[in-house]
Amino acid sequence: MESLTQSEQRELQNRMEKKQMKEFMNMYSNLVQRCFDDCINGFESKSLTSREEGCIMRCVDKHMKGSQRLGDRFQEQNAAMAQSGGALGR
Amino acid sequence: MESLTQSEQRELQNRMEKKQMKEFMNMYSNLVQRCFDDCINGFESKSLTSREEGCIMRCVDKHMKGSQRLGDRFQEQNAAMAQSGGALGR
Amino acid sequence: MESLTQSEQRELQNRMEKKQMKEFMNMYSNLVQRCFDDCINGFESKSLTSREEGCIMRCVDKHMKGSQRLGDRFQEQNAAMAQSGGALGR
Amino acid sequence: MSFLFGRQPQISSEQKIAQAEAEIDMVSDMYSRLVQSCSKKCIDTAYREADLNKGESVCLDRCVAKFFEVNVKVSEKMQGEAQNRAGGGGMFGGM
Amino acid sequence: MSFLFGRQPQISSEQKIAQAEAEIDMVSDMYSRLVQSCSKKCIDTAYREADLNKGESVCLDRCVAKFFEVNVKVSEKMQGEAQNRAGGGGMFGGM
Amino acid sequence: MSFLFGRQPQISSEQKIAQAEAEIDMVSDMYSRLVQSCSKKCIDTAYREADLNKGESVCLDRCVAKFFEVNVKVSEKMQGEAQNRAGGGGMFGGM
Repeated sequence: MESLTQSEQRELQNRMEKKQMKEFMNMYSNLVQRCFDDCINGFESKSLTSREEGCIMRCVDKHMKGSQRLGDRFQEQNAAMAQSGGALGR
Repeated sequence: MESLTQSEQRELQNRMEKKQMKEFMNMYSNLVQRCFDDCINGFESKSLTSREEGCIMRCVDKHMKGSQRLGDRFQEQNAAMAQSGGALGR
Repeated sequence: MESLTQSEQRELQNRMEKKQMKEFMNMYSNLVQRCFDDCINGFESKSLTSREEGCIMRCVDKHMKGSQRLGDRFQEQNAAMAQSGGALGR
Repeated sequence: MSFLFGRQPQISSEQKIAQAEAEIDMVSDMYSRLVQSCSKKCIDTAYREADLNKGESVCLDRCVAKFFEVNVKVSEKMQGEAQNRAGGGGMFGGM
Repeated sequence: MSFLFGRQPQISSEQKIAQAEAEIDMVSDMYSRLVQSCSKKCIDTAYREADLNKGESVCLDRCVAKFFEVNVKVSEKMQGEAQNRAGGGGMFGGM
Repeated sequence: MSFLFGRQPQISSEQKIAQAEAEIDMVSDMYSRLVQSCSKKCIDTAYREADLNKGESVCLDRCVAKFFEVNVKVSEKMQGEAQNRAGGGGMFGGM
């Protein structure tokens, strides 16, 4: 990142906070849609079967753990790259 | 929704109107893309065949009716949820 | 496009320039994701195989040429339509 | 999804409007995902007729009900986990 | 798609700019969807060579022509339906 | 991806902030695409268990490494081509 003055950093911080809420909401909606798409395949009734409900719960769990893991690895890689002078996060 | 004053509601209304145009345009583009993807599969000529044209017309019709139906159900469910105190639209 | 005064055109120009950077970045990310999805299918190691690397290079090349071609055709069609008074770009 | 929109006692007018806006955006986003998912699951892409047939109509209705139910389940689950962590941010791997 | 952008007799400068912006956004969105759809339909994902081969090139050209034609058909159809309803909003299930 | 963010010697404070913002947006966009692609490639959609199993975990780790490597390759390639054209705009078919 370009060297920013303190007041510039504060302004940037402000803008980022507005985006974080949006990004979290997007992650949430993604999770709902993905687990719905993967787990719900029958429409013989309008209620979830217990099999579907179990699938949804495991799907949410698994994807949250997956995102956590991907986020950790992403940050490590990004930090490593920044040190070696390279691309992405800088 | 949090209780807003009248002037706050007017401001919110304003912002929503700008989004509605955008959302409509997005719905429209989605419809074009979806029907194109589902109906057009041969590229022996650069004009639509009559079979493809018929498919496009029925596709548009069907998806508009589908959206109408989904929208009605969505609003019913959302209203029911709001009454029972729950999630989503509030 | 509606007839705009010079100062209105300048303002429009300004807004467009901000979007162009965004659109370019989006094109770039799309390219990375598409070629990754199409070329990378094994995870026996954490490095690209030479086969995968070749695929990525050809994929980027091909899609850039494809976009170029699609962009040219798009503009021709759009110009032709504008002349015949019709839709899209006007 | 009230866990997403916790109410603070004292917020400015602009913040109140922005929060209401965010909630509407969220519902609107959910709706467009529902249209996407349910159309895909219920509408036959052969498009043999212009009207929704009986099977498609019933499927769409049930699909909406199930989508809401899934949303509630996921929301409850996330709320539970958020409470377990007691206010810590960074539910996802973050950025 | 002029039905999307009906001209009012008296609009402010800001509105005129916003309208022009919306039209450009629409064309730009259409273009990126066209790239998506036509690349998928025409480009072989084996990527055996870096150049577009003859078949891919011809396919892309025709794909653009067909995409435009579909867009015109859909636009005309929607315009027709909009007139039938005579100015009522809420073409879609709404939100 | 420094080719996307060439540094100009004299830019205003607003421009500096906007540039930093654009870089963060870019990284954030890349991250969400990585989540999408790697989840799809590595996570079994049968969801037989709630935990990531060994195979999935290893796959996710390697997937991140490969995604970064692909990003670097594509970035280098585009940078090379941009230099060949020496500053001409319109890398893509344009709009």
